[in-house]
Amino acid sequence: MSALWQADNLPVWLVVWPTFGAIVLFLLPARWRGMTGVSFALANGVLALVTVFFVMEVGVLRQEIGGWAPPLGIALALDGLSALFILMTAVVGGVVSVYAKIYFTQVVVDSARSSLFWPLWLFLWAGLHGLYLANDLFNLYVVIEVIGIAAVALAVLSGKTRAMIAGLRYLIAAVAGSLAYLMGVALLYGSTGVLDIDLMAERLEPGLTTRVAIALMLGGLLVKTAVFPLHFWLPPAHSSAEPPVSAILSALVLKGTFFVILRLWTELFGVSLTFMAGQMVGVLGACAVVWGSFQALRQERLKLVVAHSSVAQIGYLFLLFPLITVPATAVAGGFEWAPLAWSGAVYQVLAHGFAKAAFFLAIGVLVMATGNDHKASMLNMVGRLPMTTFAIGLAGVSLIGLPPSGGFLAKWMLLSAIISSGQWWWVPFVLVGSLMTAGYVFMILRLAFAPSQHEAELKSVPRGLQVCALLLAVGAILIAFPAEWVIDLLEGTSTFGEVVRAGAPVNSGEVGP
Amino acid sequence: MFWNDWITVLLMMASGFFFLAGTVGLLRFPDLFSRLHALTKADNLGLGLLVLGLIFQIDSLLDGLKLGLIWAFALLAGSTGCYAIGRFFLHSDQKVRESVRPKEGGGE
Amino acid sequence: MEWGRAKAGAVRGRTMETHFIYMAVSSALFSVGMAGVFLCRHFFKKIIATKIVGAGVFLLLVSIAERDADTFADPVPHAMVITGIVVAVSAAAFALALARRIRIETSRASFEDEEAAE
Amino acid sequence: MSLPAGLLDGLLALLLVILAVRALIAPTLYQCAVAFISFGLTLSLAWARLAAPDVALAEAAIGAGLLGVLLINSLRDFSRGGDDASAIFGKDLPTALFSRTVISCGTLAFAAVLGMAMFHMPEGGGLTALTEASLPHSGVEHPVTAVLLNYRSYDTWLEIGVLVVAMLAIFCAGGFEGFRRPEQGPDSDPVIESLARLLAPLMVMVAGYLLWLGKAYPGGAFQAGVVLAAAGIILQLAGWQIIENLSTWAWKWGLGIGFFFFLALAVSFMPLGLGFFEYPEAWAGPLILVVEVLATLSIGLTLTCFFVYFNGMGASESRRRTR
Repeated sequence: MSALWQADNLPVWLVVWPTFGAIVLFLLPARWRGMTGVSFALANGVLALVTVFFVMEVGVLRQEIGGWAPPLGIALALDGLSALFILMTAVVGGVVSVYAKIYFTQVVVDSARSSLFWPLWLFLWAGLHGLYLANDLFNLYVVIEVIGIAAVALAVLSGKTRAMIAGLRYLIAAVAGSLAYLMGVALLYGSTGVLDIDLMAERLEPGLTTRVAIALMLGGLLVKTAVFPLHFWLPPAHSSAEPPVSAILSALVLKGTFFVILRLWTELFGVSLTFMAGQMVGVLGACAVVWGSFQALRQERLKLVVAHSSVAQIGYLFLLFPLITVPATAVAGGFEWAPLAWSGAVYQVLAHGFAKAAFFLAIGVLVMATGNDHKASMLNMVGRLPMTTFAIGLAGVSLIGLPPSGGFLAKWMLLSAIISSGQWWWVPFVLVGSLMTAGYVFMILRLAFAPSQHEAELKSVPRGLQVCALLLAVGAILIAFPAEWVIDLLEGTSTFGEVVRAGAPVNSGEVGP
Repeated sequence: MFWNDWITVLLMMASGFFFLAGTVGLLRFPDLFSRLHALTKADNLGLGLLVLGLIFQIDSLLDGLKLGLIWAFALLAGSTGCYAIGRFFLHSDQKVRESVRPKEGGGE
Repeated sequence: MEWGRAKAGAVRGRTMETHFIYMAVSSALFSVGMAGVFLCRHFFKKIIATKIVGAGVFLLLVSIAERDADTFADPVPHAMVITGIVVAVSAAAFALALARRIRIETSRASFEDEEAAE
Repeated sequence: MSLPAGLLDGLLALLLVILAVRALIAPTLYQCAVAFISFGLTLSLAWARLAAPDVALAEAAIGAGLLGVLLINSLRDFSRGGDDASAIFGKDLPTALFSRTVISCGTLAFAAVLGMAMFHMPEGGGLTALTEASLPHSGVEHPVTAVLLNYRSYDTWLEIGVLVVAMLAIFCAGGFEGFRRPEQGPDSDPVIESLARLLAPLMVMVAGYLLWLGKAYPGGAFQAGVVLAAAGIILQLAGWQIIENLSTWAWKWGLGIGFFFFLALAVSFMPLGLGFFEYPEAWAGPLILVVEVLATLSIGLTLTCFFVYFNGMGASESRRRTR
């Protein structure tokens, strides 16, 4: 039994509040939306803080919806990992909301179009909360679709033809990806007769069907996370959207599907994974790191540099999977690198989220001031837009992984985990990736410090926008400090620090003829 | 098999014939209007006979009424659709009219 | 050998049943649709292809429901499919709106057109 | 499985695959659209064969019907300047035959692996028994309705949300929120208008019937909503312009009410100690009916709005062009 405000209902409020906000914003006339939207976003932040403290105190929380226990009903699960993602969404989302409020009221004239941002953004936010809490495979499909449609709608908000084309490409890839995921879910449902992740993990047995299902689900989710070579839709979509939208897409939406992969990989797929499966996903990640950075180096437009850099930074996340997937024959115990690998990947999510959002917001300021986002427009920026240049610099430091920054901590933890796991072959990819990242970041910064003879007059940019970008960039550095606290929170995750024993039959007694 | 089953079978076969004829007409007739004619014929007569055949298989009057309604609605929708297509064709330009003409060799 | 094990467990004592036919169709539709999503050039066809992929998935779910029927077919997959159809149609309608807008503004009808024009 | 039934299933199966391929490789867009609509209708026959009348209704109405209307409606813009659908494989591929063979073999191989996976699927058992056992406590008698509006109402609620998101998304694609009053009156046609006058009230009645039926038989909010949308679209085609004449306030609430009320109901029993989306058992039946009525209205209105907005998108552009 649970009364309205009781703490058990926290997961419910996490879904209800942003959804309520979305529908209210939809009903409100355009001119009221900005202020109301920001208030809802800030309230979301408070809710996220409560969530984090709650999870720190109590631990994992499960709640059954509608009074029906799984497998018939749907359950929500809130653990340390979800709490951390909810917190990141709240902080990045809150700052982006403030930025969007200023950006859309002062800069964009077409209010009929831009006011659509608010209800869609809150729907997206609600979808993300639903995703972090979902413990049911079909429920995951529905929230993934909510997120997908809302994300594409936001991406085409600018109304530019380029954005429309990129958006359509994004949408078709997203729909195909989620349908592949659903096909896998259908196969698993047929094999186990349940949709709840925990129950399915108990019943799932290795076999051809399970393997194909996992391949389909992973494939679908990898498309949506834009992992090399399925990243084709990302650079055009992220680079052609409005700055606050680009920030949301790269900082939050990509991480949503990564969250799903991480959760399913450790909680569900274990039965049928092999060591090679982990290695293959790792290879995709490693290729993404190199290819994304290489492409970023070649771009002439800043937004494209940053978008391609997302492909690379997402690649790092996928180095986690080979590290936590060990052969079943490996000696029991002594996987001391697993917590490190986990924390490294999660830190990479946080660091990239903050740094990339800051980057996109700063470039938004730059575009506003100079009218374009060509590299050349960075010339002598340090004297003219010092705050924004500083933000780009800080975000760049975190992306490269220089100390002291969130990105440094992430890469350092990943590297240590790689070395102590003995899978030394990932080391060069991490290092080369960092070097190449340093390449494009310093190229931008060098231009910013370079003097220029004939510079065009800068348009004035609201100070609030610059502050928002700087806040996130500072955040990308500061998150390095409460590392112990973050890892404490993560320990409230049921699978934190565990490795998947690949190829080990779970119910060894029952499987077999 | 009872007598009503035989009647159903007969009516169904007749209905099948009209549907077949209508479809052949749709595919083989030279111009739009005669094709439309063939198509609506199948709707009217074929479906009518089908419904009539099924009426011999049901128990309650209500079901029979529903079957009759299905036929009536199909007639209504079919003839209106036919009318709309014909009207569109009459009002459309030369290019559209030519595109409806069957190709040489009778493929497609 | 996992393959052998699954075969022995799952197929033993089963005859050809209705749902097997539709499962085969489901895999065919899913594959044809996926090929279409990637290979078709025209927006219009890409959108139709996503719908065909969806049809493949839904057909599998409903076949499973029929397989697991007791007094009635398993209603959970049915509910999933109804939800899925609405979601898929919403996405397709949005995609179509985007494609149409692109067509109106630029007279492009495929992503390749874009590359050719730039 | 008897022989005639097997024959029917085999024929349907073959037809489905042929129509699917046809919808992707037909030389003109019009043929693609027609093949796709036929595919949707054939698919609903398959649902009926698989004992899924609810799905058949939904598919025929939304999958083939509504989407078919939208496809045909967009043809106006896509077929301007030639209806060439450009071949499935690019024209510039040097060895078309070779690539065709490779692609066909690849597709076949993929389908074979997937088919094997399905064939080897262990029997999970499904949730039929559990649903049946809980049915007396669900407030309705039809199992699919029980799943949609009670056991898994959270998903259904989110799905109604997807419709609202999709409407917003389509607004984004079109570039403005709301519906424009057309500058010139519609071209009315006596035959179509009288058909609409005759059918629309009947369809509203059918929608109500389906809604009521959903409690115990196949039917329910989605099917009813789609029938309602069909009525709306027919009226729109007859030149009634209902949506354009609604005030902003009215269509917004209309679109949002199903979702909003569902949410309100989901939380309203929480102060009494019940959970999210949990209703008192005695009230479950009537409450579900109210949710369904409002959801039907919202779904019907949203889908009609899809069509109206689509129609306006094309028309307003072509008007701009001719000017």
